Amino acid sequence: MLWGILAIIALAALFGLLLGLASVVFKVESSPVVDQIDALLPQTQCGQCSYAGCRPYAEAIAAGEAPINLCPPGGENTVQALADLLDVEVLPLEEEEEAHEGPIVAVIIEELCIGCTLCIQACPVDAIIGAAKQMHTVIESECTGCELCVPPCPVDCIEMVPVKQTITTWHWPEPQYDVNHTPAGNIFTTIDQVLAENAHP
Amino acid sequence: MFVAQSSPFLKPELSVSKMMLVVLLALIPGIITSVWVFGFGVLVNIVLAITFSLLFEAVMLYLRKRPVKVYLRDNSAFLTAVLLALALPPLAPWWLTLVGSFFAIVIAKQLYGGLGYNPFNPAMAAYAILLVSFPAEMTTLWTAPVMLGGHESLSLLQTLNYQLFNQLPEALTLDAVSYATPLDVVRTSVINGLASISEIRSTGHTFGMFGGIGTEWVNLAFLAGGLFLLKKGIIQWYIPVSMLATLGFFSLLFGSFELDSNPSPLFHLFSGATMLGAFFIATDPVTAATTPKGRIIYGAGIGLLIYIIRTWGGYPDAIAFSVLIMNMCVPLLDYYTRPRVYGHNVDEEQP
Amino acid sequence: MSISTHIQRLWSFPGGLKLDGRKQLSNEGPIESAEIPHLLEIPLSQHIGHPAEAVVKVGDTIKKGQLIGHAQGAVSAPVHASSSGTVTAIEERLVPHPSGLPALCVIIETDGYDRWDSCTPLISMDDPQHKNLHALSAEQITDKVAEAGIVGLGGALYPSAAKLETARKKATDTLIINAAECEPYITCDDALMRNRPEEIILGILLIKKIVGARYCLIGIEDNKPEAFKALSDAITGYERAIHEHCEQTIEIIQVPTRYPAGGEKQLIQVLTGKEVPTQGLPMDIGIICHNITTAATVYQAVYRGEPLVSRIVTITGGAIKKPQNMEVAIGTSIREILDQAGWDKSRVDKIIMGGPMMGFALPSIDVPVTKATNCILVSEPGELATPPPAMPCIRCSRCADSCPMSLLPQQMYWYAKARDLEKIQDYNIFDCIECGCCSYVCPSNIPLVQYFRYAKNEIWDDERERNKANLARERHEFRQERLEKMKKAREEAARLRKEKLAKKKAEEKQKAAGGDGEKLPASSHADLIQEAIARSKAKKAQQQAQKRNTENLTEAQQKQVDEAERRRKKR
Amino acid sequence: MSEYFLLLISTIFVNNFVLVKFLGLCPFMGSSRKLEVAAGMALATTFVLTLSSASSYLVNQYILIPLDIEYLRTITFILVIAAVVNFTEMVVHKTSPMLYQVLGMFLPLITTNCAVLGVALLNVQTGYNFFESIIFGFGAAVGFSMVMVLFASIRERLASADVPEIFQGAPIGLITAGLMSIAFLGFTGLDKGLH
Repeated sequence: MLWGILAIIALAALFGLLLGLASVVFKVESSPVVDQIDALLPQTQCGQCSYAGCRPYAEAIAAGEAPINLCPPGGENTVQALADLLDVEVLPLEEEEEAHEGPIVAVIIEELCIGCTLCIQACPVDAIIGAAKQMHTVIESECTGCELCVPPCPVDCIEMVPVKQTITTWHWPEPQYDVNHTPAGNIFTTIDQVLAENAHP
Repeated sequence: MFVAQSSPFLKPELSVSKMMLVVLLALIPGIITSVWVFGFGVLVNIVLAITFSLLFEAVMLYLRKRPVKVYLRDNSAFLTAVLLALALPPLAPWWLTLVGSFFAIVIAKQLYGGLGYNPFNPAMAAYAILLVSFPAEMTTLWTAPVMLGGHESLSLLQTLNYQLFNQLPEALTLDAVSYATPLDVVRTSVINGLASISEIRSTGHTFGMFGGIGTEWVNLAFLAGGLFLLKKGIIQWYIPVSMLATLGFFSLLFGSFELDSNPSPLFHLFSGATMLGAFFIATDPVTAATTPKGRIIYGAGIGLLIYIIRTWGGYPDAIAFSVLIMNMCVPLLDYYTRPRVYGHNVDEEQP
Repeated sequence: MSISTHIQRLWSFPGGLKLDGRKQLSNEGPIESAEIPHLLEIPLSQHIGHPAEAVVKVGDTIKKGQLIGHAQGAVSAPVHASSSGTVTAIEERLVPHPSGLPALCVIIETDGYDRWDSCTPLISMDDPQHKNLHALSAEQITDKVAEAGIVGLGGALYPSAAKLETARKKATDTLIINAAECEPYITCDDALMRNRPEEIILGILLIKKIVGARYCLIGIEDNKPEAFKALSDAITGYERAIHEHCEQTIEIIQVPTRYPAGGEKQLIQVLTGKEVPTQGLPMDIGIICHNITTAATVYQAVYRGEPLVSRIVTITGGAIKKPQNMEVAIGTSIREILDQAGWDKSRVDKIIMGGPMMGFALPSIDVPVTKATNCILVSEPGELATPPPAMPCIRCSRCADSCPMSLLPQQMYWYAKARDLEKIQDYNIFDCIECGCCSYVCPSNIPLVQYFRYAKNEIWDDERERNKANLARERHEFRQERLEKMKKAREEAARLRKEKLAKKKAEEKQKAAGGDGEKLPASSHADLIQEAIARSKAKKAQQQAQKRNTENLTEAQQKQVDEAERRRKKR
Repeated sequence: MSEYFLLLISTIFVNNFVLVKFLGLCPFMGSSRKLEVAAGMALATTFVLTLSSASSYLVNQYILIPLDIEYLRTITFILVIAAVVNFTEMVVHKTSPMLYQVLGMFLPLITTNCAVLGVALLNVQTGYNFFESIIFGFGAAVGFSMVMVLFASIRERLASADVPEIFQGAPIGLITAGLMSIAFLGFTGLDKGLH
């Protein structure tokens, strides 16, 4: 009986020694995973995930404190990408307020703006140009639609406008016409305008 | 809103149900010879299997809230039922066909999402489950081929009576009617070293002209049906040719130096359900590989596995297991056998 | 291996379809000319690359062929007025595009005179031996092509000048003229070859001169014998001119009729057996490919000085009374040319621009003809297919067998449906030329081409979003640094001020201590405050005093001051 | 030599560890959602299995038997396996951090993975010598990895199949594993036949 206990203790000590040695040989620096998660986030720095921007949210996910579905601007794609990266279940996105389809951009109504620079300080990506008592305007290409500039404005002159679709940004919708969900009405190319006209000119 | 149909706007008259119909057409010669050789049991099985399968399919589609009529008309459940029935022993009791159809349609196909999504061939999955769960019924209820003589062949009514109510006409016992298939005889005798090929041949009960007695004609009929399918372009040559070639090659290879314990290649090709497997089961497009190279490897794999299991394995006819095992490898095969796309690594072959 | 004078053999491309050409409907008869329309809507973006920028204003009177939009940036093309009249508006109008969205157009009300603007041809017509072609330099011709707003009329719409320019710089040894026209119904190239072959030959000579190619091959499908004969006769007709300017004569080769033989990559593979490297251009393998109509337009620009203002359009289909080819001014509404050709309105099923395989359904017929319009197909019921709802894919691989690029449409469809954008790029979706063969042969009627277009757009959108996100991150990080720097600067300043203050107080205390030695050294906190208050009160009083220096004012100044005082009180 | 080959064949195909003996199911079901992850897991398990099979034999032969404390076999085996797993965890963390992040939860799980402990105990039970136990461990690992990769490729394809709502995810995975094990039953009797 005594021998048994001694043997096990000796064995444990031996393995402990071996593992200590191995851990020195295989030292590992900071984990690059945070950068990979950060690369997937849309960088709107909007804080809707209750973290102070995308980087802190990425660190929270890497540390396992935050779930992967707190990012409304990223939407379904980001949740899917994060689920693929971390090989976890795809959690549905919490849709509290109505999700505006399509990207949105902030626009300053020139008549109302009093040049108070509050929105300039609020914008996380410096997308608003202007100076004290001068006219302010939003750089449309830089604005990420994070809506952080709307609350601080004292005269409420900032509106969120969906980006207009032009011929170059339009693209083919995903085909929906298969046997499981046939949409109402005729999907094919009978041009209703022409045929209606011709049927009873 | 103007919902656009994308090009192209030309379409030939073609649909999945037509394709399956042509496959059913190609099965008819094989069915007729089976009924002629093995008795009416085969026909009873087919009718039972079709009714059960269509019933299960309709119920599952209704439960999954999918348009029942559209999917029923695509004849895929119909084809699965016929293939399963042809694999079952002629005197199989009705509940065997019921369980088989249930597994084929509900478990192996509808649970995965219906037509096009099932990774395993439904008919073979059902056959394998039946073979494993009811070994007795699946191996002893085979009827003797009609040309053998000396065995009573049951009339339609008598077969129906047996299959539905398990009653035999008074004079007959089950042994008088049932019969060990050629493959089974060869396997049991060779594995346990009871008798060599020449001794079995002398009994005249097992070896016909070029394959197992009786089954050679059934295989020939299925071969004819298969060639018809090839000509109509419903299936490509890759899978049947590579499967039969591999099976023939290995039986030739091993047959050449141990002539007495390994049957000839022709015997392998024309006995059991080889031709049915090669042209109708392995070429099921949903569960087979899709790239030409992938299909050749898929067919060769099935041929090799058939030979291995038939010679050394525990089951006489290994079509079902080989197809299922190769079905498992299909996703990998499809990914790693992609053909060279126009313009990719082009420098060497540029004329 | 360079091609000798005559092609030893023809190669072939995998897959492809045997289609019923249905060209006999509209390939007989001359090229009609359409009447001058009442209204012209000329879109400013009829090419790949940056849209043209309008140079005319509302109210200007303009002549036919006058520049109304000049090119912007490297890859762009100018736009010209296709008839004389007055510019009534420059606004967004419906244009032929599957989206049904409007685009910026110049609206011209024609005056009916159709007066040409001053055209400056580079060579005069009456020069039988075409000697003076030598005098012309490649740059002159390319500039003329650019100035005339010529774009690839085969459907690619790439500005031809830019393409010719890059081809000239690279070692291009073969010029292929694409006259295959493999799409069913379309016969506009066929009509051009039959009626104006000499324009084509001279146009080809010009392009050959620009590009400096040694060989020139015209690829034509063998289902157009009359056009083949017309072109061969024209080549023999211009034998001497051809020998004058190039060592190898122009060869015209009949390729087997199989859709999509007219695809640029497929025609190159059939004629030369070479394959264009993926994501690369034919120029990478020393070949340049041009459509036959583009060659004729180059002729018109150089020999007649006319910019690209009109186009031959095939108007065909079951519902058209007399299918024909019509030379139409760009900007004419499609409704007008359909009325001219005569169409049976009660039997209209689909109205498609382009061929049935790669064309698109028009959102409405009040859209203008553009440089891309090669065919208007008005089908009667039953002529074109309205496929039933798509069934699930049974992976039968008929689509893979029919794909001319040997892709795997069934795998790409699977990943497009699952939105797995990495895997679909593994299957090389960007090599798909959207020819429609896979959708054609699919027994489950799955709209594969639409899935692939959708997948390509999703991938491009993803990339655009990725770049936008990276840019936003950089701006955010830069802002953080800036705020950091400002905070540090503020702290620095505060520290400096505090130091200065402390030093000053030390001196004062030291001075005060020096004055009356016995004062308590550590003056308590309260005394310090008292001193400060006293000091500020003194300062305020002193300011108060000399606030109003109004002692020695003149009489008038005094009145003014009282006046201001009264006003100040009143407010 | 053919006898070793036979042992290998029988461990990989005939009595496959996952599909016939039903050992090592939790990593099999847990980390087979994506192919790369499954391949990583298979590699790690192969490494651990072979190493622990060999070391458990040595410990048993030269420590337990001489001191005749065989009754402590299970505890010591678990100790050995834990050591080997920790060692593997460090190696994986160093070589591919991405795999480490993704496998994270499953690497320590291998310690209690019944396949690993199963191999060690079966080695002793069937009385394999040192070389045979390595072959047995390696065969078990290859069998496990092969089936794991095949299963992951099928599950990746099923991810976008039109599976009914309540069957999506694990249920359809279990059904597929069931069908795979029935397919593997085709190999039964192969080793007896080969003799």
